Amino acid sequence: MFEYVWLIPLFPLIGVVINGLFGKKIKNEAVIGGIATLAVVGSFVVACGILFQLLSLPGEERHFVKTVFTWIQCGPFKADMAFLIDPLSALMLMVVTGVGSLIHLYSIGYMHGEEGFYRYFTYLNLFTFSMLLLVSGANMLVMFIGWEGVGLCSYLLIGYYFHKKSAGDAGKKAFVMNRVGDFGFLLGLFTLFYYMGVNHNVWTVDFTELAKHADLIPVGGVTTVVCLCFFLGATGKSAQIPLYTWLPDAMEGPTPVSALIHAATMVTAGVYMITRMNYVYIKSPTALLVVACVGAATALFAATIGTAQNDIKRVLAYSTVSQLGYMFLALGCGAFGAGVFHLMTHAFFKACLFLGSGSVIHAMHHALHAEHSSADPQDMRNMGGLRKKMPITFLTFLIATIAIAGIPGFAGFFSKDEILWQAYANPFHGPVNFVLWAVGATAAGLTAFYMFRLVFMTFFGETRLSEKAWHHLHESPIVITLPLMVLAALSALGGWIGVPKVLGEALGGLPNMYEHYMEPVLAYSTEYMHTAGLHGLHSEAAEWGLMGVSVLIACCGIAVAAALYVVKPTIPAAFTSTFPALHRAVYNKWYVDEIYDFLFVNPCKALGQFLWKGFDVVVVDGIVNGVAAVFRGFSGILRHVQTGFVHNYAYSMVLGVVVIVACYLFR
Amino acid sequence: MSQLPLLSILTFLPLIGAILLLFMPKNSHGAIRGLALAVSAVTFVASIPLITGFNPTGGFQFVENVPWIAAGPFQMSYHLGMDGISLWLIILTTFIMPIAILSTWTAVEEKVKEYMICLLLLEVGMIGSFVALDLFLFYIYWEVMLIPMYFIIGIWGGKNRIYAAVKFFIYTMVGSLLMLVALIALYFKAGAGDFSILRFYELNLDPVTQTWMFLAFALAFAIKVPMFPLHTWLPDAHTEAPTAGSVILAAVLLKMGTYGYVRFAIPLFPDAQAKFMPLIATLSVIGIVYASLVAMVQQDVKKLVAYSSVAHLGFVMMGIFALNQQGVAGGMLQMLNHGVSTGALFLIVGFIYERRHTRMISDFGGLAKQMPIFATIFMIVTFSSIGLPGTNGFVGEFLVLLGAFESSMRPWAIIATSGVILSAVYMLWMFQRVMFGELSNPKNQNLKDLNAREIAIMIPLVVLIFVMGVYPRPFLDTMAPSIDNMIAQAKKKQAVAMNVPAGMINPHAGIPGAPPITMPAPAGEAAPAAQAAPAVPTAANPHAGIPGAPPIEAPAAAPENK
Amino acid sequence: MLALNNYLIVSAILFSIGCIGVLTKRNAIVIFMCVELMLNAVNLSFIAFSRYLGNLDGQIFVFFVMTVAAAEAAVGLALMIAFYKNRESIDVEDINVMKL
Amino acid sequence: METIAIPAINLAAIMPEVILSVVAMVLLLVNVFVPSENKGYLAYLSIIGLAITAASTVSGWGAPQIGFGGAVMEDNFAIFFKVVLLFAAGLAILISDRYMSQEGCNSGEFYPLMLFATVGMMFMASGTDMMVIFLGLELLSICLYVLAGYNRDSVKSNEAGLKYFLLGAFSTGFLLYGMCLTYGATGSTKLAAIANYAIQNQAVASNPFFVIGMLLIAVGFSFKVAAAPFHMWTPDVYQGAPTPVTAFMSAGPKAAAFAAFLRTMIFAFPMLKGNWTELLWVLAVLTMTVGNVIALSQDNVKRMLAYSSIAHAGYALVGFTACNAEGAAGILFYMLSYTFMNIGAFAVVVLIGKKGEKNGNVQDLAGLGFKRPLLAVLLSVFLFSLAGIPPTAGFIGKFYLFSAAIKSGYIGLAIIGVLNSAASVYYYLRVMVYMYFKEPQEDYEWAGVTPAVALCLVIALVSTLVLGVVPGTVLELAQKAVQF
Repeated sequence: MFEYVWLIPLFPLIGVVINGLFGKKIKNEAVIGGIATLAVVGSFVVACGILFQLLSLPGEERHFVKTVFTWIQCGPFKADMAFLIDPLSALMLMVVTGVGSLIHLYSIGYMHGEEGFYRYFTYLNLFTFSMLLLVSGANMLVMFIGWEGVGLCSYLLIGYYFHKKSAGDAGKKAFVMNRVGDFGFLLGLFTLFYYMGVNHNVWTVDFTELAKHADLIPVGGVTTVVCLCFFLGATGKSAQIPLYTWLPDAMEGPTPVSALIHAATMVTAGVYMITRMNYVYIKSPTALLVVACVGAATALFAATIGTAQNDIKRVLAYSTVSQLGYMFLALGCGAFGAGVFHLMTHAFFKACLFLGSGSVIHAMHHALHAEHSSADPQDMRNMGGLRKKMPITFLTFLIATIAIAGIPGFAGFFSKDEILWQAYANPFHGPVNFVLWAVGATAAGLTAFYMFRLVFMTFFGETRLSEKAWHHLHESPIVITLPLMVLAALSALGGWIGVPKVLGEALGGLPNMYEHYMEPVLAYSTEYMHTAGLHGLHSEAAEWGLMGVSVLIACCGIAVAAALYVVKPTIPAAFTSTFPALHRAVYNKWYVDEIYDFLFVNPCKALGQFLWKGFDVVVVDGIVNGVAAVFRGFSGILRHVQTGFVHNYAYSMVLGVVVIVACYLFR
Repeated sequence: MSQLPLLSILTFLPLIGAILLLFMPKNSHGAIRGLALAVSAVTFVASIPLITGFNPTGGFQFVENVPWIAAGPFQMSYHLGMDGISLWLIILTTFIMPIAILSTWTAVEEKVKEYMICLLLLEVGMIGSFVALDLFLFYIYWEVMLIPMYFIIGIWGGKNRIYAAVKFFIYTMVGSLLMLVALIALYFKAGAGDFSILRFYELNLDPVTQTWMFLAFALAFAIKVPMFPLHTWLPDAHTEAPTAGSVILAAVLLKMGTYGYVRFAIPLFPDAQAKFMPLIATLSVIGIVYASLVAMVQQDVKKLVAYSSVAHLGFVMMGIFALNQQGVAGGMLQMLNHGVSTGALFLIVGFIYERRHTRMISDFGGLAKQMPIFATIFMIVTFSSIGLPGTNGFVGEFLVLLGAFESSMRPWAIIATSGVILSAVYMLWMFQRVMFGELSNPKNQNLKDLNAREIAIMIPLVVLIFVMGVYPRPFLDTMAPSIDNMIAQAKKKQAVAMNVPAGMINPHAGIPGAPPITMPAPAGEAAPAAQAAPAVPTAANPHAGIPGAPPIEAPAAAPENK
Repeated sequence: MLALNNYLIVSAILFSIGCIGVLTKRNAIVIFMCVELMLNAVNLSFIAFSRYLGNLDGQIFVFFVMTVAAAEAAVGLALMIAFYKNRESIDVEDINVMKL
Repeated sequence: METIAIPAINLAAIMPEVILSVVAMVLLLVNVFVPSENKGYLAYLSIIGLAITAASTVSGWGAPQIGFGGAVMEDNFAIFFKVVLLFAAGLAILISDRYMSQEGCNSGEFYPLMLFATVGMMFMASGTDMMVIFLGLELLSICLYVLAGYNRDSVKSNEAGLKYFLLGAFSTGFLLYGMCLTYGATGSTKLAAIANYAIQNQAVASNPFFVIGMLLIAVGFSFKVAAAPFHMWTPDVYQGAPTPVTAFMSAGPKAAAFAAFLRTMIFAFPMLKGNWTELLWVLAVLTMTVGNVIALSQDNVKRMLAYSSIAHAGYALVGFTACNAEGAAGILFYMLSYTFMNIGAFAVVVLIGKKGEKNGNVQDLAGLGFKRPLLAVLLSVFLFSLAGIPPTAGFIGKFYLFSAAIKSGYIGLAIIGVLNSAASVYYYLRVMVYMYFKEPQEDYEWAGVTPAVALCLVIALVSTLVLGVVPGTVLELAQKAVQF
């Protein structure tokens, strides 16, 4: 099966080619959507095959590189078009193709009747293709194709409704922000490549090669630089501070796209990349600290914004940013496995949430459309009580919400708890650990709060819709609800593959299958930590205690949400009017966009204007034209010497003679 | 080696075409266009054997060497040849010509005959410049190119065409005349013989001479490239030129400058290259950032693309001056990429200009709705220009930056890398304003999508964009030996220059001027060894290391190790 | 017997007078006369040198110069007449249609 | 009683001059019998005469003839120059008939005058005695005074003749004074004898007579070649003289003056080489710069070409300054190519001119490129050649001249030269801007072309291009010509 790994990205690419070139002619939505979905499903099937084969091998053999052809070779630099199979990429392939297939399926229903249906599916397939390339690439360059490819596709899909200026802007913003990250990625790549090459004659960008020579990677120093550069790349792709602002704006795209971006593809790239390079990161405590702090800060920061948003998708968007913060917190604590675990569970419940919100929006859109209302179908203030009309959506949504809130038994609990524990117990950051844990726990509480706020505002209470609209509100069709159900099931159960040791033992020896599965990927890091004497805290009591605390915090969040939005819905308004400035700041996302505009965008434009009108035209071109003008002016003056009078001519001759003779006589 | 004088045939086929055109009736436009297209197409086909018959050894091939002028001290030869460096540039030229001719099939309605003659003559000059191995011959072709381009801009150009044409001509002329002086001086330094570049490669010039000659050559080439701050003729020329003119200007003419550096300025004056590297690197980086910023605020699409050219060529220059495999190969590849992508961009601008007779960004908006095919192609080209992996732009840019990073240009390379952000900003912003948004301007309501001819023009370019992006090996592999030769040669001379004083101080150290001590490839050697001998490059093994670049130190390693 | 220098000095003075005349006089004929004066000053030098050197070349040269001067005079006067016919003046200040 | 030895007369040394003089005199006679509307025949007769002369000249290649006790020397140098001069005269005569009949001054004396002027020039080229050179120069000058003022009805022509006459005579004074002083210092008028004397008596190098004599001779020739600051007559005379005469003057007399200048400096004053190269350096820079800079603001094509011709004298002086074989050969080649390209340009000016020298401004050329494409192409080629753009004769010429300067180490001079060359492009291009980039202001009347002018244009064009593409043979000849 391994030999056919190249089929995984190939299927969606075929989908792209077919739909891209002939989609317009095909016209039939079922065919277009079918081709696109089948392509991803095909990849999923291959991915499953690969996973099973992988599982059938012993741990140390779970590594395979398939080289298709040499892509770039120049001097010592060589990049193959090659695919890497190991537990990490297999897992990612599963997530991407699995969740991706569901989203494709869902899209057939959701995008029904949209203009440019074929275009949408082309992009969607392209997106999947890029992401698959990203997670299966055997070297940084192939990864970078996917890395930039997802950026491109986000641009295309966010800007899908291109006639809307805001959509175009958001797409551009996403791409540019990503490019800032890519800048970091490239610099990191160059530094690592050059350092390893010139000092150790290891000229490679290949992950396998690099891992083989991981011992040569120094501790700290240049490694920190490399890590931070790559991390800049990760912040761009995974929407971390300071490059997170594109993600909420990305809600301009169709909802399934948001699901795809937020759940299955794109934003997870940064987490994947750092995990892939765990043997580099483990060598730089400084970089780990930065990653952890940025992650924690993002988790908290985005969560605060999430509490004040009214747009259903925006809440989810900030929730994504926040959850990604968790993942980075885990990575920064050296718990790469935990980060990826949360990535996976997050993919399940976040996809479910987004698709669920899509289902809501879809229904709301139709309802509002029926009464010709121009009200925003995404604004939760227009919803309420939807559980009665949309039971499946509600139920699945609720399960996913419980999962994200971290209620024990559901997927989110296992992953989040692991992260919080690692934040507390990791051997890297010393006293900072407690701060990291505290921030994480607070964010967890906030998460529970705003997610349940969302659920309560949307599905509970009385509807705020008009009679007529309410009448037109319907549950979504099966193509939409089926993926919801699948994802809800995964959200509920997916966490059980990674039961923490303490819990597992308490429950009668449940194994932590996930940890075992990931071992080969993290082998070097584990080994390194062991030899370097980096041991985390081991205390079952503490682990139980923290687990309890985090569950408690989550429950508090839910309780507060219930109190504020179900029991006494007047309190939020009162709160808002009591602290208007705070609310406005939170509502306006702490004015980060404005600050960026002020700091970067506007100065750049002004500088561009100045350089063009002020410098290029006036100075540079001025000098060029000035030289010409001086010559012409000089010419205009000099021609007046030619007076036309014989006397003057004779004078000039005599003068010439006198000067010449004088020069020779008197020197 | 008796074979067809392929390079001569290539060079003069267009000339024959131009002469044939002279005898065509003035008003049979269709026939004139057809003939011109046929001639350029035949030229392209005739250039294919260059690829198939190419032997990637690094030496010159398809060589023709016939004594031409022999008078007094001078011997000029009709000396043609081609290696991996020029191969693809020749192909690019012959490839882009039919496209350029097709592109103005309908746009140029007046003086068609003269127009086509100019285009074909231009091709003569361009191919000639790339194949000439005799510096004198090169100079002649170099200058000859100016004339048709001058007329193309001046006769078929836009409003401000006269200014642009004259500026183009005189600006280029100033530089090339100074180069002529240096060229003659070089010839006299070389002693009796011909003007063959191969002979000049063997010279060992003293650093002062090199400095001056390099400056003269570099100025001529820098104007052509164009490098900041000598770039202002380019936006004017591009904006005013008709589409085909812009396409050729961008795709081929600008490459003359960078090609000049690779073929002449650097291998001839390697010490000066080392000396001026910081200056060139600085100018390139300024060019990249500056042109990007200026491009960002342009209101005219064509001007924007023109400024983007300046930025792209800045990358090329960085790569070339990095003087290592990745850099130079990246630079060369980037030259081709720029030819394809920017050529395509100019074609695209031409398409909308033909339809709307305006190029102001503000006049457009929402075209994607009206012209979906156009939008798709435009987008692909835009992303190629931005350098998205998978398209051609990426490979070149990446290698350039990698190469620059490995050379002593590292600090500059870091700033240059920021160019990837800026290029995304200005290209996407332009694309968004032109293609996205509401189709608000009523004049745009009835725009027609691309017709078959226009699609036919774009398809080869789009295909190339992907082919070069996904499988650049054929290009890189054919170039590599020649580039290795060039670098080895330059580095050898640099090393000699460095060794001579040492030899004079300690006569026992070795014979002064002897080739540098060759070092076996330090495969798997420990770091200190590699650092201690900072890569004396050898002709035998240019892969050995990236010379001249101090390795990155890891100062913080010790404290953190504890 | 006067020394060679005396002749030469006279010649130089004559030449200078002619030269200054050309620069200052306005009438074309007078200017031409001044030129003639210059030529004759040279002739004087030639003769003096010739005599001093005991070499006939200088004297032969003088014959030629005189001939040439005569021819020049003929042509010059003709040109002046032609000019006069058009402009009714031979003042050099009036010879200024073409300038700059 | 002293005996006077009659110097050895070697008629072979002056055979071409003899032939041409005879032809000229015959023409004068024939002229009487040719009705005034058919004076054009005289032109063809002149051409035949020139052709015979040329044949006679060329036949002497490689076999130097010395005549009149070393007063004339028919060596390769002279032969090369004579060919240039004969071409200049021939091409100018070819365009004369058309012009003269248009301007209504087609009296037959024109052609003999041209031929006599040519004889004078040929003597300048082969003269090795200051006396011969002086006589040749004066023969040329007197003929030119008349030719410049040939159009009696035109004020401009009168003025050109008179100005040229006054200033020419004035400059003759300096030249003559210079010759006189040189004679006084060395005791001879023969160039070789002067040099010999100087070599044997090194002290003469510090003799002010000798140095000033050399300088004044240089001044006299500088006037003839129109080197700044002795150039000021040029624009006015070139503009006013009948166009064919201008064409002739810009090519022939300049070449002849360079021939004599070169010969005098190299043969007679090798001792003072340092002095005169220094002087020429300054003159070259001044001449190029003044010519080019003022030309930038000229509207009248003839006047523009006059300034351009000053600049070209400057380029030739660059080669002269270099004072090596390449420089001298460069001048020879340059004069030849300049003859073709410049007379070619003037031929086009003649064709587009209207009676009374109308239509002579660049503005009048607007739209010519598409009204009269062939004519415009021709003019463009000549102007590109003048601008020194390959593949034309002008480029090779400049290349050679500047190479010579560089070889002798005058790199600064070469750089000034090329920068001037670049500036000059502006005004040449300006003509093309009008021809091609501007719309015609009015319908262009076209008087047609005569076979003679066509022949002139063809010769000029072919030569300009051939000398540009395959200059080897001619360059070789030029190199041989300067091996004294």
